[in-house]
Amino acid sequence: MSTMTTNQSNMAGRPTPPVRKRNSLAKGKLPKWAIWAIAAGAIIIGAAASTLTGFNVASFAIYSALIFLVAASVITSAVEGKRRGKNAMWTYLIYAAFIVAVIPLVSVLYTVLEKGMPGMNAHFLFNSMNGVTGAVDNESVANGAPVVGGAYHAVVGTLLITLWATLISVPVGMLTAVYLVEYGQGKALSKAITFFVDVMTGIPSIVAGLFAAAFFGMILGPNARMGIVAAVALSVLMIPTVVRSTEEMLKIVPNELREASFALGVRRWRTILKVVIPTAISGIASGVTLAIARVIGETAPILVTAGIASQINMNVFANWMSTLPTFIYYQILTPTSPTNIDPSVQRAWAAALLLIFMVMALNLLARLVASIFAPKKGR
Amino acid sequence: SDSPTAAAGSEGAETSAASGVTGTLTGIGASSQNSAMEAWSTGFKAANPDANVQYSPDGSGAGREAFLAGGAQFAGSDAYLKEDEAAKAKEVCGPEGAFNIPAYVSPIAIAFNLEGVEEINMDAATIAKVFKKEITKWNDEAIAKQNPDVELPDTAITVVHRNDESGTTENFVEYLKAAAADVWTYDVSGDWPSDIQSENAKGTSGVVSTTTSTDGAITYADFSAVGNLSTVNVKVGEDYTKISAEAAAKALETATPVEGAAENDLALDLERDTSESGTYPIVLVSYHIFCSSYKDQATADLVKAFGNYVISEDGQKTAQASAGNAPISAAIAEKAKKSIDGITVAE
Amino acid sequence: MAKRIDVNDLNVYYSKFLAVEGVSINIEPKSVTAFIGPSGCGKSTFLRTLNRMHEVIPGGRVEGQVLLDGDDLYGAGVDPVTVRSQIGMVFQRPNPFPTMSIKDNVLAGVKLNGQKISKSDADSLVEKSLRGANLWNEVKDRLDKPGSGLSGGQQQRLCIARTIAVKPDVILMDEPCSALDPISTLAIEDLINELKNDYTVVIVTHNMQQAARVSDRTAFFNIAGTGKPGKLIEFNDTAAIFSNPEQKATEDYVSGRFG
Amino acid sequence: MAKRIDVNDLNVYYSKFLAVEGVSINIEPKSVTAFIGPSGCGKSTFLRTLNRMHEVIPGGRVEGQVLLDGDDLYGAGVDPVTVRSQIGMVFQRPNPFPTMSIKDNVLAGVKLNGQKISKSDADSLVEKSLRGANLWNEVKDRLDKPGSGLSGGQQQRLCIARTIAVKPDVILMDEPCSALDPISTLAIEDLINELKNDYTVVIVTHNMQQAARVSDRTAFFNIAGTGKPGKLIEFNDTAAIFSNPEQKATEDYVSGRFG
Amino acid sequence: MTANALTSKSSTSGRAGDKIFSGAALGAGVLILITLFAVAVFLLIQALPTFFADPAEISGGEGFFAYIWPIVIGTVIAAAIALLIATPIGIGVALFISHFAPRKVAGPLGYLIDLLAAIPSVIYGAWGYMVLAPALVPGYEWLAKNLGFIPIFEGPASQTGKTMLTAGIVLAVMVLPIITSLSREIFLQTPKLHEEAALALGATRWEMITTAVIPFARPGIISAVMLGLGRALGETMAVALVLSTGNLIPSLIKTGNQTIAAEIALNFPEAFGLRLAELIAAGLVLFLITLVVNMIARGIIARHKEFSGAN
Ligand SMILES: Nc1ncnc2c1ncn2[C@@H]1O[C@H](COP(=O)(O)OP(=O)(O)OP(=O)(O)O)[C@@H](O)[C@H]1O
Ligand SMILES: Nc1ncnc2c1ncn2[C@@H]1O[C@H](COP(=O)(O)OP(=O)(O)OP(=O)(O)O)[C@@H](O)[C@H]1O
Ligand SMILES: [Mg+2]
Ligand SMILES: [Mg+2]
Ligand SMILES: O=P([O-])([O-])[O-]
Repeated sequence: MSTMTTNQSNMAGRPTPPVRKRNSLAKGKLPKWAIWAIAAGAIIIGAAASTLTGFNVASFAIYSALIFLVAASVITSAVEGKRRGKNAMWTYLIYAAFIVAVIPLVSVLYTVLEKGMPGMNAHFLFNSMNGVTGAVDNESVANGAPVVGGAYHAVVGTLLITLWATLISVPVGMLTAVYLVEYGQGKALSKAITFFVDVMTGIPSIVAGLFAAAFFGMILGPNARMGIVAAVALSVLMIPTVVRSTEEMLKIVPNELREASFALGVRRWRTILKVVIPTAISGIASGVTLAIARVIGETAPILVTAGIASQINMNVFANWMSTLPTFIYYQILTPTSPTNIDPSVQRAWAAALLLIFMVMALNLLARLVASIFAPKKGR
Repeated sequence: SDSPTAAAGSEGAETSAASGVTGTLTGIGASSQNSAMEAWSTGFKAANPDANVQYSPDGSGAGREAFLAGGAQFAGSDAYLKEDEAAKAKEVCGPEGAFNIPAYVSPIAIAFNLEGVEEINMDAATIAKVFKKEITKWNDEAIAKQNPDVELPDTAITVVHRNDESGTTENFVEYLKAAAADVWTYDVSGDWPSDIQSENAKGTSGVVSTTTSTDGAITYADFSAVGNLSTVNVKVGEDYTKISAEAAAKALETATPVEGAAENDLALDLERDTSESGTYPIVLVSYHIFCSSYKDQATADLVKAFGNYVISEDGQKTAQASAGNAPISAAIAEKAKKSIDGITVAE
Repeated sequence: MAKRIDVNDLNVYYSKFLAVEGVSINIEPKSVTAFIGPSGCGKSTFLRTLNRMHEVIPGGRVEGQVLLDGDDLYGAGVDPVTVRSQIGMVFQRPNPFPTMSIKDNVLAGVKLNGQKISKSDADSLVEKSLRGANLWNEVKDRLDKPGSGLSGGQQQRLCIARTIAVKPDVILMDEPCSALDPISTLAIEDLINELKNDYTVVIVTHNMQQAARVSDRTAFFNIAGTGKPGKLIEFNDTAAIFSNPEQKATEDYVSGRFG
Repeated sequence: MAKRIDVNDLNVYYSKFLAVEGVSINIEPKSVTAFIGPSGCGKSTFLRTLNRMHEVIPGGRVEGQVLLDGDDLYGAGVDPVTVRSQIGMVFQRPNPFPTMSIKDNVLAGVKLNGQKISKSDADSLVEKSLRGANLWNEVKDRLDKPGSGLSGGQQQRLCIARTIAVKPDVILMDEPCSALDPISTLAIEDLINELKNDYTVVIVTHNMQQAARVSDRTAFFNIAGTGKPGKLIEFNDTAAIFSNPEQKATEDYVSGRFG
Repeated sequence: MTANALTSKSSTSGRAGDKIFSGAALGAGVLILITLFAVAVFLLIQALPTFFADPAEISGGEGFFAYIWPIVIGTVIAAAIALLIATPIGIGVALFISHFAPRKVAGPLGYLIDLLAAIPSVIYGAWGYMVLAPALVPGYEWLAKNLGFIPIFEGPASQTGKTMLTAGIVLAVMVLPIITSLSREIFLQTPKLHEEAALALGATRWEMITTAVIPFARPGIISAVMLGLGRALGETMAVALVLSTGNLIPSLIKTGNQTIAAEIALNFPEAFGLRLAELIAAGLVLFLITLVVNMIARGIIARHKEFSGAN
């Protein structure tokens, strides 16, 4: 029974003991069907309990989920031991957390889709609100004609203002994060920046808007409402998110990589730009996307900085501008025709849907960027 | 495209407002004027293709604040300039200061949602008690007495008020204070009295939609915006007045100029406790505030042209068609035109 | 309580890539088995299948049987957690938990079991395990400091201490000494010698001397070329492998003539 | 173009902690110098001061002189980047750049510095460096795959290839073979033998045989106890260190009797 | 040796690159400090009249403190509800995506959750009062009936559902994606080495998460929660639309309570003079709240610094 190669099979070796019928490793393990049985039981009891208190879907779901959670954890605990019971409990809790998070998402998306789809058409997408008055709406309601006027001007405004805000915040935010992680370690200044960046996240958006308006008012006179002022206001809101998320991502880039690069005689700034940032880019990209998403839906700071317009304005350095959120806001709060609010409501929800589509596209773009530069994980 | 209405082929430049002015006029102010302002701006632009009027409905206070800081050439406001504001106006407008022109009158409806009930009569004291939550059921004795013909259900009354500071609230409580002083003991302000804890919502559209979705709810809101809600007939003198544009316009005629106002200033104090029947006393007068003099000729011309367009018959009709407000009377329009024509250029 | 491991015709895949093919091997209890072979031949891969750690790698899966005292590790209803708590593992790269103190690192596995452990028991377990890993004297004054502050060799010894603290039946070691100095290595080798009185030990090593010194039986793996699967070439008593290998490849490899 | 290194009375600190004390040593050009010693005695620390890599660690600083062909590495106005591009380094743990392909990893030193290089030059440099690191045959078909997909040993060889690609004057290696199989190790050792024709090579190793095989001169470091600084105990021709050491500690260590 | 060859050789251009880059990084950091300082000064100057005004002139007539403290409490309550809901769910979702969901669906799922961050607050507000609030009314009635003895569930429940609890839930939905996406990225970065170490010790998946993942990610999670908190504290429009405001009351299911941000948003348009100063002073207070909360969070992170996962 000495030598044995795979090719000779294991005949020469010690005869392998037959697999035991009762696998002791599998001892005290719930069979696969058990969990489905518990789920079925929970649903039945949940339905019964809910019926007792006057059946409704919410209480049925809540009762069933609770019963399932408790029963599954307790039974797993009893059969497989406490640790696995705990593991099961947390696993179900985490699944539950996900489901709970999806409910409002679906509800919001459904609401927006349901109310926004009717207004989504080429006319809405490619026309501004220039010249659309209450009378026009009244007329179209009276005639049962399609709603006139669209969000094109607001789309343009949203894109331009967000673009400028991103152009300001991303370099500033990323450079700051680079300073914090790569240069400022342990310095008082970096501690101060870290701290105040956190504080900055708490600036109410309206305050950011007022600040930007006051700041530009000082420079350009009191009538200074235009796209770029709004972009600055949004930057104040965006920067902390960019800094924080970039900082966190840079921090978890292993030092080994920096050292490897230094040891090749690569300068620090090149190391940062070509090794550190690319390694963290996926996280940074989603942080930036998050930051954009955070401000693209802002209303209050835009109102006081960019004003409101119903015609198309492509210039962020002159004249007022609308964005989708301000458009939505005013369509809802001051309908074009107070007596016939339906056209305005339809435009508002269609604009909301459009905004969501835009952010979705942005998100996809960020993911694309991330996947192009991200660490190649495939071993 | 920047002319979505082109296909609809509405409106031409056939209006009389053409005066060949150019430039951009900026106004900031009351959100309630937004709809009318869109109509005015569109109408004015149609007549003056080289002119542009932009209006930001930030709110009356914000509008006056911006106007006083020189951030807007005119303000739209649910209230005329207060004394200290008028004084401050001299800084931007020169020694003559600024003046108020009524541009927009809108009746404030007391609107409710009660199944099967279309119309209800109430006197001022009853209204005050309802909104003070002293009367809590729709079939309360006090209401029933005034509505012998209406079958009132035993539904709880849910008062819905504005949670943002608002000109509508201010005018409504001003009416309650004037017409039912012994019931309504709160100070008049744009904020709802904080002692009355009740349902509330933001903006006219907010209170209307909350009321629409709650059976037994009652609120106060711009008449143009109440939609399907029923309205309360308010007791004036011996009769109950049903809300209407005409009844509201009448309220303006009984109003008196504000004490100590300059000659060109048309700020009005409304007589809320009038007993003249056929008058609907709960109205909101929204003003345009202009400077008495502007720095350059072009601006002055633009302001004059626009100001005159707004008060012109054409302008008032356009606004009414779009925003559903009540027009100002011819007499007031006449006075207003005089004031506006008096705008000068600072030397 | 040592246990034997029997592997029957095992294939290991990373998704579609067959990394190790057709391995059958019997690992005796209370003995030390060494795996040797050139880099990339699948020693680590195969070792990980012995406690189902390959499942952690996306796409990692096996065909075949691995029996622990006759119980199939891959049988229906077998929880990998049970497997791993009986078959411990020390990795190629030291990986102490950076967020834990040295002491907590040693106790990490023990604490998982949720049993309350008295402070004095804990202290003595920590000391015993650290002594076992020949680290006690270096860290006894800073047990509450983070484990990541140690040098590479110290960190690896900490990981060994952590593994022996949970007292598994089988201990798998993937080049445990590759970051250690000779003294620590010697200490670990002594430790392995002690461990085999109670446990089954499997060790991957590049160091032929080490294989010769510590192991009772040695398995030689080889790979025909890049992209080809690794295979078990020869498995025999260590003495036989080193002095009298049956296969030419084995002889070339152990004599350093390989390539 | 090899250069000599002269170290005069060097102390190395981590903040306040004196990790290495009073080292004076002359490293000859075109030769291989090995550092040996127990774990934690400061070999890595000292090695890093030879190309100022210790400065990367917060608190890391030196007192004393390190002369590269008479030029003080720590002289006023000396840019550490210049130092490091002349004195390359291979680390204990393989650390290929995860975002780069195998090819780009090899070219990292060139490309990251923004130097333009023609495609054909690049290709030949990649091949030459990978052959030098004995990795060419294994990866030539997947040069565009990520470097992190290789096995541990392959990764380390990739790092060596990356370092020799920048053609430094001096190459520092911190246990470069500790994750390598004997064949790769042998290849690296051969490579070191070749490299010393042109370069100065310094290598830290735990493997005494390796030190004996590859180095011309050997330095033995030791540490009196935890918290004490590491010191250079003996520095001599390799043959002398292994056959006829002057110090008792050295003799104990190289004969494995150390404890 | 007089001329050190190493100094002459250094390429000055490369060095300049380093200087420029580090200078730019430093500059960016300082710019942020300056901006924040300017914002603070702006707030302070604008708010100043409030602190010198006759107390009777302040809204409520009893001075600024009496005016501000109920809405400070309201703000804290709203943010606390939001975080109490969003933190565990957010972390749960992040874990689900990083460690539980099959790889193929994890990406799209994360993407879906990120979408929540994109929806403008006006829409959340509208959704909140149109869809969520009415849907919660039966729940509130149940709470009032069965748990009404607890002050926070004291009845009678609001008929419209536009309550503090609803506002808190809307805020929770709004901060959820912030917490989730940041935590998820960090969870995904947990070194495989450490996860494997835990698993090899016989840890269950949950135990692996508690020994290797959570401790590693802890500072990141705290940052994520702080970011979420920032949004919850500063959110104006959604609260303004969803909440039926009122005086400070303990019950979360009745009409009442107010937050600073919503107070500003609701009253700003009509505010002028002293009222405007008052609202800006309220903004300043909000700023201070954020400052204090962040100081506490920093303190927690700093205490564990030695054991941080980095490096
Ligand atoms: N996660 C993975 N995904 C895909 N292939 C892998 C993975 N890990 C290893 N491989 C491949 O499987 C083969 C065996 O690798 P393994 O790490 O088991 O070798 P090894 O013998 O342990 O080498 P070393 O001595 O260098 O550690 C190699 O070709 C390697 O490239
Ligand atoms: N970053 C650091 N901060 C503080 N002390 C450190 C640091 N790195 C190492 N040390 C300490 O300095 C001493 C020398 O460590 P070093 O890593 O140089 O040893 P070594 O000889 O390379 O050991 P090994 O053979 O294990 O790699 C040790 O006591 C170690 O704890
Ligand atoms: Mg291996
Ligand atoms: Mg070392
Ligand atoms: O017009 P309002 O002031 O009531 O919004």
